[in-house]
Amino acid sequence: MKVITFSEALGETILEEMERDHTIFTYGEDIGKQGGIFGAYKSLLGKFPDRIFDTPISEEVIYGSALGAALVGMRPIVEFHFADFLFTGIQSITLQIEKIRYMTGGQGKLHLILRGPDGVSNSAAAQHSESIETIFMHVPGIKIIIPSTPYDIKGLLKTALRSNDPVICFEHKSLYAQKGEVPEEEYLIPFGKADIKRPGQDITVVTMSRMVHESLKAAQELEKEGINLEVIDLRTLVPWDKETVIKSVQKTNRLIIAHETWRRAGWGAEIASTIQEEAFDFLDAPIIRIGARNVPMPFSPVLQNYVTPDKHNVVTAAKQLMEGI
Amino acid sequence: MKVITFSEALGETILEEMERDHTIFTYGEDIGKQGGIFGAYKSLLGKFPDRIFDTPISEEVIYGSALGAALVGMRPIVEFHFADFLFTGIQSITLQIEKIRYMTGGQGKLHLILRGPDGVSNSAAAQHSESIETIFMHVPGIKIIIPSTPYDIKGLLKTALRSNDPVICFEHKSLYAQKGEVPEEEYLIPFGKADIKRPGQDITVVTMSRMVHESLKAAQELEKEGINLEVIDLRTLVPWDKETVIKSVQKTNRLIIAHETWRRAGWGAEIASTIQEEAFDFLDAPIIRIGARNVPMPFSPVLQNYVTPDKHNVVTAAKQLMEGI
Amino acid sequence: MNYSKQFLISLYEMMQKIRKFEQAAEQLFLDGKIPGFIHLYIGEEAIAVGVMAALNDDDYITSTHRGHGHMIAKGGNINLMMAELYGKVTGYCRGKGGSMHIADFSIGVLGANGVVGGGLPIAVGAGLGIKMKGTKQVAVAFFGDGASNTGAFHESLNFASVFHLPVIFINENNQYASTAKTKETTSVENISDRAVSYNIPGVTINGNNILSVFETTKEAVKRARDQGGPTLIEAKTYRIKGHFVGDPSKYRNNSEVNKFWEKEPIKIFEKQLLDWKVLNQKEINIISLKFDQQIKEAIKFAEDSPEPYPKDALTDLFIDDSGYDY
Amino acid sequence: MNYSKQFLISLYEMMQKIRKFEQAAEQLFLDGKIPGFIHLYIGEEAIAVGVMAALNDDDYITSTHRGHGHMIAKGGNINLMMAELYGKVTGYCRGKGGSMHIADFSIGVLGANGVVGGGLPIAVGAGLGIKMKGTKQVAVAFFGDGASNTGAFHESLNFASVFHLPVIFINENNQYASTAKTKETTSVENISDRAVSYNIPGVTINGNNILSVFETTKEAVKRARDQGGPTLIEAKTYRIKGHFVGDPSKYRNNSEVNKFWEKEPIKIFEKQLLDWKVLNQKEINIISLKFDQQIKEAIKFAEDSPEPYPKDALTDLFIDDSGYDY
Ligand SMILES: Cc1ncc(C[n+]2csc(CCOP(=O)(O)OP(=O)(O)O)c2C)c(N)n1
Ligand SMILES: Cc1ncc(C[n+]2csc(CCOP(=O)(O)OP(=O)(O)O)c2C)c(N)n1
Ligand SMILES: [Mg+2]
Ligand SMILES: [Mg+2]
Repeated sequence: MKVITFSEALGETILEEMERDHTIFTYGEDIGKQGGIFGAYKSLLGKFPDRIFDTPISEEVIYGSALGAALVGMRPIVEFHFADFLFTGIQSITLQIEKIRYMTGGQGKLHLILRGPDGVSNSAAAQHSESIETIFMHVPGIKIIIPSTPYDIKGLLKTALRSNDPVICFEHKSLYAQKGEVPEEEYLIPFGKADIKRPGQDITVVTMSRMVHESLKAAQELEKEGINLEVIDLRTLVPWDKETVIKSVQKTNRLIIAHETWRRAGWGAEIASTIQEEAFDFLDAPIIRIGARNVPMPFSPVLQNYVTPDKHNVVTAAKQLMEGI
Repeated sequence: MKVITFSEALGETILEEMERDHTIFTYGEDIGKQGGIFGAYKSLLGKFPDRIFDTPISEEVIYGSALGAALVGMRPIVEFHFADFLFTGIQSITLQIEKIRYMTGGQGKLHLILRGPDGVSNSAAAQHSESIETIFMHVPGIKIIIPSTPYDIKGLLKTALRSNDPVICFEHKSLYAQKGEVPEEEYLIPFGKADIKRPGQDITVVTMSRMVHESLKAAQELEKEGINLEVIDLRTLVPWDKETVIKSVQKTNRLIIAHETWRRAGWGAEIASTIQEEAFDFLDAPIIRIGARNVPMPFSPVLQNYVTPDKHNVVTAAKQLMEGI
Repeated sequence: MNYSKQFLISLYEMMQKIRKFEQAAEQLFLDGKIPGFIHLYIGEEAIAVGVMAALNDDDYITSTHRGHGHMIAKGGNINLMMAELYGKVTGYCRGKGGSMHIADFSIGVLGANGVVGGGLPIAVGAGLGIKMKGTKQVAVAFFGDGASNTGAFHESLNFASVFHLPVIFINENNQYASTAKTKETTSVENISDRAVSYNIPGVTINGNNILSVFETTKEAVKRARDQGGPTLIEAKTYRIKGHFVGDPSKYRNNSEVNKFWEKEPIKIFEKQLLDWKVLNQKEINIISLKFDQQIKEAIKFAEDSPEPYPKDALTDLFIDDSGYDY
Repeated sequence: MNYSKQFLISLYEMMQKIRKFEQAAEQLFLDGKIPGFIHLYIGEEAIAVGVMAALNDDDYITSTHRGHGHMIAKGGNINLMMAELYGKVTGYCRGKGGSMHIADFSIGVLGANGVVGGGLPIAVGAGLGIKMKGTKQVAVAFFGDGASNTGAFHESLNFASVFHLPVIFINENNQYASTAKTKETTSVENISDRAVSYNIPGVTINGNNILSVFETTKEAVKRARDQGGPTLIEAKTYRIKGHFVGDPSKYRNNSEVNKFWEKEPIKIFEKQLLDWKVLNQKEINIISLKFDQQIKEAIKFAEDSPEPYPKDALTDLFIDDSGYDY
């Protein structure tokens, strides 16, 4: 298998699919001429200039136009620049894209994708560091994919580009340059199927995105101490793979949920609540949620590190769970 | 004590405070000339015409201007018309109001209030029925009050109007016409103090807003069958009164959380996760969360009723919990 | 008079159909048969009908909360509309939408919209999609004077202009945005003046004059189909009825309203057609009866239709809902 | 020449101060001493300095992501600014904000802003607050050409116009919005043309000519203080540097950039002052050295300052955080 970066995998997916399907086109801010602020579209530079283009800074119409374009038969991929700037046009998503099919009694195919970077990276501070996937999990009407590897982004995006429901895809800024194996032949990854990134028997860690890698690092560290983590990458949040998580918890009897977004009312709370509902008797200890402290993201690296979860939080939580027995 | 409606209590609070504090003023859509779509400001009609006024349909500047006005020393109360339309200007809240004090290292006093109706009422359908308080619980930086009675709105709003942090207040549409006792003398209700609306020993029900009343109805019904609910009205969601809930669960060993907003990733998940973390050993059964089905709100009364939680859901959940023993 | 008799009568008939539908809806709402909110198009019929007369069947529109007229004029089925107002499963949205969300994508109506300004970005997207497809269709966005103060308006017009999209923006200036007088919340006298901000043609017309609406739209549609980009048309009219049925209307007095009953578009056009001898009073009565009958049937259809099953609430969100947790 | 020598020198000095600060910041960023993003104001100094010269100390401004110049011109302390760029606890925001969020409410700077267009509603709110208080202050919103395509721009200008607020909108048209040429994303040639949409005065000026910026702003400020409502001023300039430090700048070529080094505002003003004999080359050198020294001290202050304690992350959100769960 070839080894390529996350952004190369993203670019090659879009390229392959644009060649296959002439209704696909993609637009947003700063992607056409410079390949995206974090280089997500770098490998697309110079390709399909009429179908990859830059727009004004007008998020409400950028997102809303994806809906209109889909309804007339096209397959737009819209880049949202920074997850934070979903807020500047969010009504087009939460009040329109997420509701129109339902409100109209099932009319239309909403084959559209909103995608872009999220997450903490290098002191981007409060307005450029957010992860807000939980909002789209709460407000019903869009599927959410959050790939953590080049392999996953390719397989999930391909599925999205062949489905007929709206999809939002969050790509952690720190992942674009990460490398991984990607098969030469085509493959699709279905939504709602978690990937056990590391099997283990002591504690289940449910996670996504950057925190998958932090959890794997934690698992490596803990291995030395004889604690074996099972790291489950949900990969898609709507729908999410309850079965895989429950099965794992039935085995490990201990659960950690680790995400980068704010801990309070983050999606970890949904997973935790669901698992205690459905696997109450299998839990030997309280479910531990790991997430950012409940403050806006501060600028200073010292403060940013304090607020943002990483492998240390996973290690600490795991030890706490094992001691608790 | 006099008996007045929720909207009368709201109006009288604003009036009293405007008389006391000349920096208070209030604006929004359709409040000045008609007292609000649901009559929230009915009792303010004709009062203080220069300090109560209507604006263009421009939510981003309506919400954002509250921040600017607060920073120059005024105390704006902004009405958001329908909670749904928080989405059309939400960046002014989530990216500005909620972050500016933190980002600037603690500069300024953000004495501003955003308030307005939310919730399901009479087939208002998908774009006029939402409750989205969970979003503001997730994104840090604003306090959330959600009163369920005339007494509570008055006491909580008075506290808000004398505090120096930003506050968002959600008023369920169905509450405006509800009556309740309100003392003649002045009183304040502190944030973060739940109100036990009904003491009981079998099951703790944590709830807010309209669902307080549904839970009380359920409690009445269940009383006949010998099941005794303790109904806790949190009243404020940020901060929320963990201590009162934990104390109650230590007594009842069973917990239901009931809210009207979508069940998935709603604030019930935060409460449930926290309680299983902090009172794991006191729980005799899984915590049950009650919330709307995970779809946009449908129009037809039949469908709306199916999707929206009410006392029946509380009754069913309570019976399930008692049988489970 | 360069129009065929048949064309003129079709315009008149369509306006009547809308009026009758709205009058019936109003009464049904007052009788408690229709839940939710309804916003009537009475007095504004010339705009929808005049615009739609300039479109092809495969053109697209986005509508507003005051959308019944747009829907009927674009060829909507009034039985399915009425059933939707009733929340019946036979309705356009299977009872899920109601008045504010009626849509028929198959005839190019991309939805009424409960969000003021919400339809504008969608219409722009339809225009963008058309451009990408390379077809000769156009997209029309209807929106109110109040909507012209939303951010969505500005972003949509700039976007459409920058990409030369085949979009026609129809501003229905009925002088009120809910309880607010347009003049008190809108910084320009004529909303079409805002076209300058986008370097596109902008024109203000009498929205109660159906032929003027038709001609102006025709020109804009031609320009759009010829890759000439968007146009902003402001059709001045007046909202004769309350903002919604049941509106206490404390913000204006009856004498103001009564003036406009004299200027309402059907009356004006009827007089014109009588003058021109396109129609006589008897024919007008026949038309009136015809629609009375059709509306009656629509009501019957709606009333005879079943309610949705409660569990129908859990369909229509996704095409593929496997694994989805309702 | 109707200006005092002292006044002219103060303008020149302030521009130099900003330039030197920015040059230092650029180098420090390239040296890896400053984390995050920084957006330089180099080449646009005449706007901030010209505008601020027309304001009183108790007037308000909202700034942008490219905000160092606004802050310095309004009287900001460069030690505290530099410390903030370093993320030090002595910085303006105690290390919580960084370049994009520098603010000093006590001198009327209501914040830089990382959200394009984000400052406009805040400035309008300041104007609304001033109107409610009944004082004679004004509020100024700085924003870019790119920001003029946001919904926030439109809503803000309409709102300010409708309520006759004392707000001055300063559009810094530097011909780029990040990687996009303004012409390719903005439907008007002159952004000031958009003033028509709000029935307010709009004017385009050479933003590299400081005296023209000063005079135009002075007039707008006078109008605003006299309850004459808002003004839109478009100051044309050019972003000589990349969008942020480190920008690969693939979207334009050097020859385009080099042209503008000839037109940059400090060079132009310096030549004018030399011609007018307000300053001579020696005095200019002294000024230059003075600011070199000040910047050096600012850097030293920043470098000598302590980092925040990690736990400081849990302060400054609320004034009263009792019961709050971090
Ligand atoms: C974003 C948003 N804000 C507020 C409302 C509440 N609202 C519904 S209709 C309306 C007035 C709309 O006025 P206009 O655009 O002129 O349309 P008209 O009703 O006059 O046809 C308002 C404020 C809404 N539906 N959406
Ligand atoms: C709402 C929003 N969308 C996108 C961005 C990303 N972004 C940062 S600066 C910028 C360009 C701004 O251009 P302009 O307003 O002309 O200001 P300039 O950088 O030229 O000074 C963009 C797109 C943002 N910060 N905020
Ligand atoms: Mg109107
Ligand atoms: Mg610019």
